[in-house]
Amino acid sequence: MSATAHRVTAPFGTRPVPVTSRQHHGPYVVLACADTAGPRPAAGQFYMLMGTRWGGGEDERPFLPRAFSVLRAPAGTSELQFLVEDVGPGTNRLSELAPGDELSLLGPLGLGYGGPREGRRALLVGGGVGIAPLAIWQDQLEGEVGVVLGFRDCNHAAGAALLGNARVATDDGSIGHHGLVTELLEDELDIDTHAEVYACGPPAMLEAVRLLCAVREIPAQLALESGMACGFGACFGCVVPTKSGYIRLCVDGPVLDARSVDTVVFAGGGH
Amino acid sequence: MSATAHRVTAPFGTRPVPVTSRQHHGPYVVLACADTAGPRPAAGQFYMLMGTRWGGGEDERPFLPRAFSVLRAPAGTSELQFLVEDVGPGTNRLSELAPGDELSLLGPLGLGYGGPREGRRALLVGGGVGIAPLAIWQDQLEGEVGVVLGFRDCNHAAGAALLGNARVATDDGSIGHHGLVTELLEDELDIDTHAEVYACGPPAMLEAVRLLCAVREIPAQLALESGMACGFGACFGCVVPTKSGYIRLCVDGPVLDARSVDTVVFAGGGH
Amino acid sequence: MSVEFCGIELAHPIINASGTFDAIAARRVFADQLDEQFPFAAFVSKTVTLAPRQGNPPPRLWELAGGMMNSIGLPNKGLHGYLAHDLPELAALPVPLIVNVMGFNRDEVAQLVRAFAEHEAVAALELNVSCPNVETGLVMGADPREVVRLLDAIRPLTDKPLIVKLTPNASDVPAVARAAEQAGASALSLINTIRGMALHPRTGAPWLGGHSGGVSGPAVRAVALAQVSAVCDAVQIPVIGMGGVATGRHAHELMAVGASLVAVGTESFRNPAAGERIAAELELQSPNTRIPVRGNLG
Amino acid sequence: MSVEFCGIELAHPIINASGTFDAIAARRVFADQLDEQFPFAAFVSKTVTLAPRQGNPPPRLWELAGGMMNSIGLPNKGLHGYLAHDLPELAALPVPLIVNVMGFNRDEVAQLVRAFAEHEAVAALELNVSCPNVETGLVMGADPREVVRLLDAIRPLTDKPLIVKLTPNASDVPAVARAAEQAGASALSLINTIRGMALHPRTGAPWLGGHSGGVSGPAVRAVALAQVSAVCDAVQIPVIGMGGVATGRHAHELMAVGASLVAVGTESFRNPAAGERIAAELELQSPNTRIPVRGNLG
Ligand SMILES: Cc1cc2nc3c(=O)[nH]c(=O)nc-3n(C[C@H](O)[C@H](O)[C@H](O)COP(=O)(O)OP(=O)(O)OC[C@H]3O[C@@H](n4cnc5c(N)ncnc54)[C@H](O)[C@@H]3O)c2cc1C
Ligand SMILES: Cc1cc2nc3c(=O)[nH]c(=O)nc-3n(C[C@H](O)[C@H](O)[C@H](O)COP(=O)(O)OP(=O)(O)OC[C@H]3O[C@@H](n4cnc5c(N)ncnc54)[C@H](O)[C@@H]3O)c2cc1C
Ligand SMILES: Cc1cc2nc3c(=O)[nH]c(=O)nc-3n(C[C@H](O)[C@H](O)[C@H](O)COP(=O)(O)O)c2cc1C
Ligand SMILES: Cc1cc2nc3c(=O)[nH]c(=O)nc-3n(C[C@H](O)[C@H](O)[C@H](O)COP(=O)(O)O)c2cc1C
Ligand code: FES
Ligand code: FES
Repeated sequence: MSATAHRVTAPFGTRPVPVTSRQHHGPYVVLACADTAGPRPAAGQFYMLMGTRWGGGEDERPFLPRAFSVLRAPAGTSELQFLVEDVGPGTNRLSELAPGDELSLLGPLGLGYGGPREGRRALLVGGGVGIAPLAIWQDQLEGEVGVVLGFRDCNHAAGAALLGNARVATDDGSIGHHGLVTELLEDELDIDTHAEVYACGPPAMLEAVRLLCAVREIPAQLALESGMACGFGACFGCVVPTKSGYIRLCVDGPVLDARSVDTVVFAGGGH
Repeated sequence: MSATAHRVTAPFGTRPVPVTSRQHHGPYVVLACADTAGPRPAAGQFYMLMGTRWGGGEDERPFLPRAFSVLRAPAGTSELQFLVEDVGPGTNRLSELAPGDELSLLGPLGLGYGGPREGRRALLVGGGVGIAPLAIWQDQLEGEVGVVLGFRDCNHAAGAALLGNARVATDDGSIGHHGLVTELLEDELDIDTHAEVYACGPPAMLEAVRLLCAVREIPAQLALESGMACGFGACFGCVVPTKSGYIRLCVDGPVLDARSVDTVVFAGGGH
Repeated sequence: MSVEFCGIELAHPIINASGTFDAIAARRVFADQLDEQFPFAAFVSKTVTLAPRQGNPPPRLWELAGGMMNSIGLPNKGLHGYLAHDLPELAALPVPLIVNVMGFNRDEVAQLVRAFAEHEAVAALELNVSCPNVETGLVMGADPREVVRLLDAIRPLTDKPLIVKLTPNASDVPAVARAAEQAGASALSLINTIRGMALHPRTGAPWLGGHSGGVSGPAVRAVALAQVSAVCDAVQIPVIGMGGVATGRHAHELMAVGASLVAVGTESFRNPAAGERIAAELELQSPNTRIPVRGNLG
Repeated sequence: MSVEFCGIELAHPIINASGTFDAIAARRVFADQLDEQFPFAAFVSKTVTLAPRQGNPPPRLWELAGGMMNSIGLPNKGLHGYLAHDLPELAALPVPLIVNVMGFNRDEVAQLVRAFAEHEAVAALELNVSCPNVETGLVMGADPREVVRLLDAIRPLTDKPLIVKLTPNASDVPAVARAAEQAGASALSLINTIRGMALHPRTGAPWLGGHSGGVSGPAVRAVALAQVSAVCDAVQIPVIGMGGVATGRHAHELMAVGASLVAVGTESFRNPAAGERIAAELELQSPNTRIPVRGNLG
């Protein structure tokens, strides 16, 4: 990652935090909690989350904690927000949590985004639940920021309200631009090439962003996903292939410089 | 069991039923559900229960369903009531269920109580959560019935309200007779020997009842407990030693004639 | 989804695992509904031994993460009790009957096989070889040579299909499988339970009356899949896969690695009708998932 | 609760299981708090091989009922990378260092042992023998003779304690344990992961990049307890018990059947500070529970 990539170190050990609110945005749930014992995270960092009613779901899972980018960490508060899409037993349990419930949390973890280099305009590109780390990043960035977001449909596009001034694309055209978010990205880059791209989303989207930026020689920072057991470098399970071999995404990512990888589409990565 | 012991057969397979109410009686929870697909059970029969949020508790349990005597099954309704004491991960999950939640249920199972023989007076003897099968039995019995119940303390004795006209003993004397429920039983037997005793409770209590009735040559039907995996004779796990060897408590009990056993205190039995 | 297994017609590929369903007790509990909705395509009896056994002292059960452990100790009425009392009742079931037998030495197994060979109601025999040979001290099913010696002795005794049930507690299960195939086994079944132990939470003494026990249920599913896969790669004869199956997808996965039939054990304890549900779910499995390619339906 | 193990002073009996805690990465994540609150009484490194290894392709993880499965494939910097980069950092930890090594033949193991023999920072060596010997094809740790040949070759190379880490995928683990003891092992550790497999939910192809993997966590705890118990009954040398330990009671149980130390693996993934909690819980365990009676603290 670039020299500017940011890591806030974490308190050692998981800590229980109270859930303070749960809000629905289309199919997504925004879960807020009060993390009085932890530091304010950097944008792009993530936490490992676990509910107190873990286990007993599909195939008797979940057992391990689950990784979530921090969606928002309002300065001057102890609040942490996460964006959860129910895709399996872990996210299912987390989506059910309500104010008063307890959440077990480890973090902040990983390397976050680095600031735009050489006075470039920040351009945030998100797909689906991948918009999460872009919200906190928009909160922290100064000056005008471009935001283009892609969703499956109008229902999912409800998530766009979590960022400011977002241009939206949907696969089915039910709202915003009918097509791919990378088409909106091309638009933005046509207007201003002096940009640094910050992307998070499904592998196919990230790969399109990577290619597009590679061709136009635009620096891009990609927040990837991979299956994780621990989140703090202990299990060696979360590796992704890079030009310098496998790296553990939890400690050497999740934000990677687009130029460090040959592709972001690989077995076991992403959703 | 005596020839009068009663078995109502069960629909094949577990069925989901809605929880309709949850009430606290001291440390006990009375869970009611609407079992529209099942028959009315006999007193002393039991059901295997499982919540939809099973698993993930202490030691990643519960996994198997749990056995519960039916507390009450009001005639002319589809309601089933169970009395739950939170003693581990399974009862813990069940105690948390609230109206609207779903319960998975198999039953009625096992052999229930047989009616009093030779015009004897029914004398119900319960200890702790073991009062459950006595409530439905009291509902079904005709004529005057004696009820003596033992509890740890005044808090637990709140359960006595579930039966009518009960005489109560507590270990700490905080309410009712200060002493053992078997002392109340002796009282009752001193008044009327022509009795048939129906008992359910911890092994030590049942053993005391068994001995007392053996000495006085009073017929007694004891509802026992043992660890169960299936409840329908499939696993051979719930055996208890009787004079004729091991029997599966789930199909040949849980109600046993006191004369069929040498003792009810054995490894792996009861609480 | 009807299938043929060792010449036996089955309505679907889901059967019960030995010792996890007592059809006779279930008839007492569920009355006619059991036969009407019988959840398995064949019925496998609990292990029958030559002499009656009362089984291990309680406690016999222990619950664990995603499964359970048992030390039931093979209680059964013995060969003669089974023939007199159980066989007639089981012969009346709406599905073919597979009898599981175990002997503590070769001669005992031979006696059992000989006794069942002549009974028409018995469609096949399953040999439980997860026990120590009292003569050699070796677990018959953990050692390829023991299995060959056993099959050499009993294969000539019957034309009925002989299914050898393998133990997972072995260094090289495929080697045992190959040995059984070469010695004339008609089919293989696995996995039996995995050896485990638990202590009494308060006293620290062994919890199970039988001291150690066998682990089953979802907790062993990944281990079962690995062993079934390795065995299917090693032999040509049909394989009955089992271990932690709770859904049609689980059954489908065992078949995807080569199993011809799938047995359901522990899941029946959570729901006696589980076999029926699993068979229905299996039928709905997406054809995207790789389907068995081995022509091994015997 | 301070204990002595093979002549090494430890503050308590809880250590980490090899490959489940990377103290160097954890320092980057938790900064000074890691050393200040170091959760283990000794630190065991992930397996070091002679040549560097990049490990298996992803996916490397699978979650299952009460546990997980991994096919990490022993990625490591190789002996020279470890000596140059990791050893100095690990030597600075507040606890003794145990280095886990693996070779694909006896000569490789010998080179590794010789290299670490001279390093003062290394308190003991753990031999991971859960891999096939590429010369014989036999899994070294599944066969008593292989273990004896290995120890005959390397025992003379160092005075440091040699801990042999046994594989659970063997017919007769106590036999391997006895062989290791007779050939000069200072201590034994078990269990390593149990071989398992999972399929991709959509494609049906093997999920893990390494095809099969190793099961760990609470799902294996009963199996671990049975094997640790059997091994402790079979040998006099100290035993490090592991497999599914998540609480002080679990640790206590392994010690009740004879383990001198207990290693925590998978539970650290759920909480990096689990070791600290488990050690504290262990200290509170009721003396009612049977406590270790073997004088086997080396
Ligand atoms: C750094 C990072 C940040 C993330 N941020 C967010 C976020 O902000 N919001 C959000 O909603 N999600 C986020 N995710 C993804 C989130 O962690 C996953 O969606 C979650 O772990 C899924 O868990 P589950 O139990 O709900 O689903 P699972 O069933 O675990 O399914 C997830 C995927 O795992 C695979 N899978 C299926 N079964 C198994 C199994 N038994 N073992 C292993 N894999 C299996 C399948 O490919 C499946 O599609 C992030 C992930 C990472 C790594
Ligand atoms: C026929 C019958 C009727 C019953 N009726 C009622 C009733 O009306 N109301 C009621 O509250 N209860 C009733 N019970 C008892 C009830 O089934 C148990 O209390 C319940 O199963 C406990 O489950 P748990 O998970 O809460 O506790 P568990 O943790 O399962 O603990 C229960 C006991 O099991 C043992 N144990 C601990 N760990 C394990 C383990 N891993 N595996 C196996 N055993 C372990 C211990 O001895 C412990 O005291 C009845 C039982 C039977 C057999
Ligand atoms: C309670 C119980 C009793 C069992 N009894 C027998 C038996 O008598 N004979 C036998 O061959 N296997 C027996 N088994 C093993 C099962 O047939 C099966 O191999 C094992 O449980 C794995 O399948 P499952 O995970 O679906 O339960 C028994 C298993 C359980 C759980
Ligand atoms: C992700 C992972 C990686 C492991 N890597 C190693 C290793 O490099 N060397 C080794 O000897 N054991 C390794 N193990 C096995 C553990 O040390 C331990 O034996 C096993 O996980 C059982 O303990 P647990 O259930 O507490 O995890 C690994 C286990 C896991 C889960
Ligand atoms: S998730 Fe364990 S090393 Fe990254
Ligand atoms: S509980 Fe399974 S046989 Fe009684």
